[in-house]
Amino acid sequence: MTPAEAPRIVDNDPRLAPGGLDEERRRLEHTWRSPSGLIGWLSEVDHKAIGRRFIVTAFAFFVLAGLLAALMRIQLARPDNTFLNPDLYNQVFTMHGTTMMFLFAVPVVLAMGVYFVPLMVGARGIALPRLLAYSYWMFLFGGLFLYVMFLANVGPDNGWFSYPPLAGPEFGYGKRADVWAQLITFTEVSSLVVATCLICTILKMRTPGMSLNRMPLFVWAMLVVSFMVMFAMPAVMISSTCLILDRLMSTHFFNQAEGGDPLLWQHLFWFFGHPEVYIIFVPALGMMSEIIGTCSRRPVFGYLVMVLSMIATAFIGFGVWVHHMFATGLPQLGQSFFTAASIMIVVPTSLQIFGWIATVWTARRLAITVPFLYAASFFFVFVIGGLSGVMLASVPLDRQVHDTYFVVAHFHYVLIGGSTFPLLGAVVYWFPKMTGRMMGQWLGRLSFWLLFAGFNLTFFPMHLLGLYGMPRRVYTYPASMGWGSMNLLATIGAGVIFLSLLVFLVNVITSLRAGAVAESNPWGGSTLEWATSSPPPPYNFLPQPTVASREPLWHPELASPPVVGLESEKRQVLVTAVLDAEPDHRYKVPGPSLWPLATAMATTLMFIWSIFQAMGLVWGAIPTFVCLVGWFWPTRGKERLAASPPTRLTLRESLS
Amino acid sequence: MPHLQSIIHPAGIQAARVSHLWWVMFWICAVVWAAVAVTAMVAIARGRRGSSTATDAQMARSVTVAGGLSVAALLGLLFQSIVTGRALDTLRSPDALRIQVTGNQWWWDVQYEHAVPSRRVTTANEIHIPVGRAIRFDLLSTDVIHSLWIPSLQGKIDLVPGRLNELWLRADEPGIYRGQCAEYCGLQHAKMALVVVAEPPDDFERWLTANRAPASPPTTPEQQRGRDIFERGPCAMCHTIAGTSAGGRSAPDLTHLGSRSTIGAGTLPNTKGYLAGWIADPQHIKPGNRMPPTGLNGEELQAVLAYLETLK
Amino acid sequence: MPVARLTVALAALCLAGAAPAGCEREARRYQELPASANRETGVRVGALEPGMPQQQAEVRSPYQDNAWGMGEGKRLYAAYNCAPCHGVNGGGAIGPPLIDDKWIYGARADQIYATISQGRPDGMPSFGGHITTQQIWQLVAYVQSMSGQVKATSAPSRNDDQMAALPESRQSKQVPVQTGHR
Amino acid sequence: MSAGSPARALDVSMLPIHAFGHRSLMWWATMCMVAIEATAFALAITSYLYLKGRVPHWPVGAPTPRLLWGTVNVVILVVSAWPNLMARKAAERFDLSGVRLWMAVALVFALGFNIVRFLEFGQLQVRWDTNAYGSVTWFLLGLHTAHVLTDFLDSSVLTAVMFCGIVDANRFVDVSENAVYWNFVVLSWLPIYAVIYLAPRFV
Repeated sequence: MTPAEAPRIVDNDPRLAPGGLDEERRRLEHTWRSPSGLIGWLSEVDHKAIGRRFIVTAFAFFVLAGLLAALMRIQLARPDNTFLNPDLYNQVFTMHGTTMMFLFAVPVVLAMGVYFVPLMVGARGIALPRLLAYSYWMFLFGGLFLYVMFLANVGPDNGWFSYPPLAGPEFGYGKRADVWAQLITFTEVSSLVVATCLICTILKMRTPGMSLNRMPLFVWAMLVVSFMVMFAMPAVMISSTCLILDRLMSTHFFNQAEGGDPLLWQHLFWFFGHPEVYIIFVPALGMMSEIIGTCSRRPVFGYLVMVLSMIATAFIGFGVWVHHMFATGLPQLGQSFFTAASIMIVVPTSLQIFGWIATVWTARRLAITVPFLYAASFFFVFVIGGLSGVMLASVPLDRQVHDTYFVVAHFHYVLIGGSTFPLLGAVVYWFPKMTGRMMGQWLGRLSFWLLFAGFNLTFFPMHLLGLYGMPRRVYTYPASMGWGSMNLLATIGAGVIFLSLLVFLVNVITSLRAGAVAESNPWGGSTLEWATSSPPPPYNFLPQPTVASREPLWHPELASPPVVGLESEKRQVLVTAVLDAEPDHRYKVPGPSLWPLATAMATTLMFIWSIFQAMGLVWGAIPTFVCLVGWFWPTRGKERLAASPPTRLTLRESLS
Repeated sequence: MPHLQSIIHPAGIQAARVSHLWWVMFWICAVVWAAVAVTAMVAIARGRRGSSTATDAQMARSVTVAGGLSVAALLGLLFQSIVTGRALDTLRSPDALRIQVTGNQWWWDVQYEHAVPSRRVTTANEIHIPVGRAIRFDLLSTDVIHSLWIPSLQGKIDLVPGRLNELWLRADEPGIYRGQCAEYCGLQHAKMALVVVAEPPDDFERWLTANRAPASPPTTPEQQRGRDIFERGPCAMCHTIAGTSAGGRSAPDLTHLGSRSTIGAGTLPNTKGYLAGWIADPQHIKPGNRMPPTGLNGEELQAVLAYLETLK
Repeated sequence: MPVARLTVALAALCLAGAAPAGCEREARRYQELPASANRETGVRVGALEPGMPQQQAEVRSPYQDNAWGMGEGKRLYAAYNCAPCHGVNGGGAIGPPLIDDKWIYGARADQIYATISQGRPDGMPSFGGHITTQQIWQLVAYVQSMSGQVKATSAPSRNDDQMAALPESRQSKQVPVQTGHR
Repeated sequence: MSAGSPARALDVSMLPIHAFGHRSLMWWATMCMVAIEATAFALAITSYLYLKGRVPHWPVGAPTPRLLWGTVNVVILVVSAWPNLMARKAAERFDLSGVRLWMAVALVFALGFNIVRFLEFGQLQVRWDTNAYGSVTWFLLGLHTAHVLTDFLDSSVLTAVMFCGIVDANRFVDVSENAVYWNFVVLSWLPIYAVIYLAPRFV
């Protein structure tokens, strides 16, 4: 940019005088407000509203999957139980896994990013807001599609991993496997889009002063995760497409008799499936850092180590997929490499844990708040899962416990202990920012301790069940095996979990109604989301802050001048440079529109149609294309250029 | 809990090695967990008082030490694992007994290899092995992926269509061990079990010769009638009984059914009562399995039972 | 909250559409014998008067549009050695093909049932006493799917073995003609 | 924070309201798209080689695909990089008529490519449902076709917009990003061409 265009520091800028700010606020309110009414609700593009919807919807699916789990626990509570028939049980456990992975865990962590990343980087909004809206609708329609099909007895019944040949054309009768494969397409589109929005926001819209090494750790986590999504999801995109083609168009990717290979599926699926676990896990690491830092009232110990270990986890996470296939009889040589990788991936995580403990150790009067309880439980619960993970990395031991309840215990300790606990902590932590009210302390502690107890009661016995030989995915077991008592214990624990989540829900509702009103920074946090009101205005900040340190709110002495000069008549955001966040140019992000919804509907039509008739893909593509054109077509009212080619100068004038 | 299928109550060399590995890993991990938990508690207690005077430099040092320790522990585990893996491979030997196990939805077809095809022994859902001799299982599948798992003797290996996998094990204590399919294989994955009988070598040889013989002909008229029903009725469409005209291949071989301890792939004990219930309405006991309700009347059923009982 | 109302409405709408189709196609009816199976269709067709059934109501196989039933039928087709005579994919061998439009003894469900259960001259054995009514009906539905007589969305797809012909789900619908001879 | 001295401000009102290349949001969004698609292509190619590695000789049960049309398409694509480059240059000059001209030319190339592509499928000499070789070959070619087809469609929409003259600076940015994406489509074709047509012959 030419010197004439460079940003400049202005003293006594009238735009920051009280009067100027009120004037600005009025205009921003008008420019950024969401249209009212149902139409307005459907055309919403504000990242906070979409993020909230994502979170609420994801938790709704969480509840559904939880209820399915309850059904399974009832069925397994005693031997030879006939509460669920095998056909239904198989659908139920498949739905449970699929929902938890694709409709809860991944969407909800990405959604936390969607809501908070723009706030934490001090941006007016998110990049590509309409695309974000589209991704929400795709997620919602995908989820509805799955559950409608389930209620219509077309629920997937091949497990969340859908191994051919069982899920293939010959043995996967009916449309159940197609439904599963197409749900994957829905969620994949959705999360790839969110990843793109987050990457663009994080790299190009950080407020001036927030160089990469000043980014909050949660933002780092979301950046890492977005990249993981980008490189992991295509694998399942490819494999689920091949599966559908095998089933509908009689291709032979997984048909060994015609040169295909069932194991090709397993390689592709786990090349996605294992990173998937870290996609769920890494954001939780970011949340842990935010909560622990704030509660310890000091910066998290070892910022650089934290960042590097998240990146390392992401990288190694792509090199361990074969440890899901140790029992398939692959050559030994390869296996030991994957054992080593799977064991070494523990190192970065353990460094982070030690870093957090160090942070707590040297805290300035640690505040044992509810969010901290959730974060602290990570040390006790997740670590168990991590260690049993190390055991599973060993080929000989894995070949004994693979596909037993030992593994079920392991990954619930990892995913619930490593992701859901921090997530719930983050929900309590950011609840005041999202709603303007604090969550109830007493109920909060109650639900935490109930969850903690219930969780261990449910899943710890499963280690033993595994060691005593109980396989996964069995709808019942004979009394002679003696697994009854442990299973009963687990079922009771599940009841306690159910109770705790009920308390959590009650707490949310009562707090929304009558919770203590939260000021802008109730926990004394250090990052920018606490610099704006609770809940934030549609335009996030007035004026947009800039930063001169990693913990701007803890260093008032390092004041840095706020941003002025963004046009408040347009939804204008400040685009900055990737590394040092130097102001680069101003960019108008699009406002509310119905096109994302329309396009999502058209895409949904195409996806669903295509699993019943191959031509559905072609016919369904037409409305999709039409919607995209409508979406892309520029709105009138902009200055039309004369047919004669304008010179650069005149154009520039006509534009600014 | 009973040890029918327990990983930590091994009855063979392979399982014993793995069980040993388990205990090593368990204790190391237990210590690590306790260390982390205690440190975390102390940290929380100190953090609450905000009393810690430790500088970040000191903290950095302890974090580095902790990191170093965990790397050391991990390397130890890796080493243990590789050593065990090596040891497991040493069982392979040319004079092993070869048994071919074929997975079907939802039962196991078992064949004892022999150079002379007619001297092969075919049975189902029950494997007899001699104690103290290396066994090599050749694993195949006719439909989907299954996994053969006999926890007391050895870890699992999948039965993958179009591939030939091997499983090597050795039983060191005579006894009856239970195995089960460990890879989700559809509707009745839960009821796809098998029984492994480890017996002294000469007992085993006796069993093998007994099972080479075709079915003994019926003696009483009722048994006679039972065989006729079996051959002419629905049974023979799927089941084989060597020495009769029943040659169906899509269900377990029943030539020596009487000598087996379970029916329905380890679902029920093989007693006359259960067998009657099974033949009358298999779909009630194991919903969705491939044996249809036969619709025999009481008298026919009794005859068939009487005949099946003779198949020792 | 428009959200909830909208979602519920949407779900209800989809469900109304999906449920009937889905349930019919996907039901696994292994436990009970379908009621209609019990009516023994007394079709007697001798060699002299081929394809002349008594006048009676049209009978559909209870597995007509049931994916599971037809899948089982396809499995039984192999298990009960139909392939050696009629061809692996019904292309025909020493027995008549089943994927074409020609039907010697009639293409109606009850006629196919009779053919399977009673057998036909020139080599078609009688399966009547040997396999259950339920399985015969499953075979009937499968045989109909071979010439595209059933909904493509519930017909079986290709097998995991050598690709001999188009799978049933991609067979074009043949208009049956009753020839009475090969 | 503004806490320190309330009246001090960072005035950005002079900043331009658009930027080209890696400075623009759109460029990064496009790059994310490229990364995703590239990963998909890479995995599809890996699957091809995986299946190839499992059989003694390749292609299985079919003659090797004929070279002609595929090679023609290599030429078309590589040459088509030129009009796209020109369109991009014109866009960065805000030269509307130049953009119109070169995008139209680029469109002709894209159209030609798509037509030849359909001849290509005929020349594979194998059906997708013949065996795994046929399946994976059709899959690779289909995957790439999906990209050229969609890119052809959205380029034509963009061209239409430019001709309707509903244009502001960001439309010019779109034009330049569109050219960037086309380059990706060109580049991705070369390895896929190599795998489909050369691997069965020489590897």
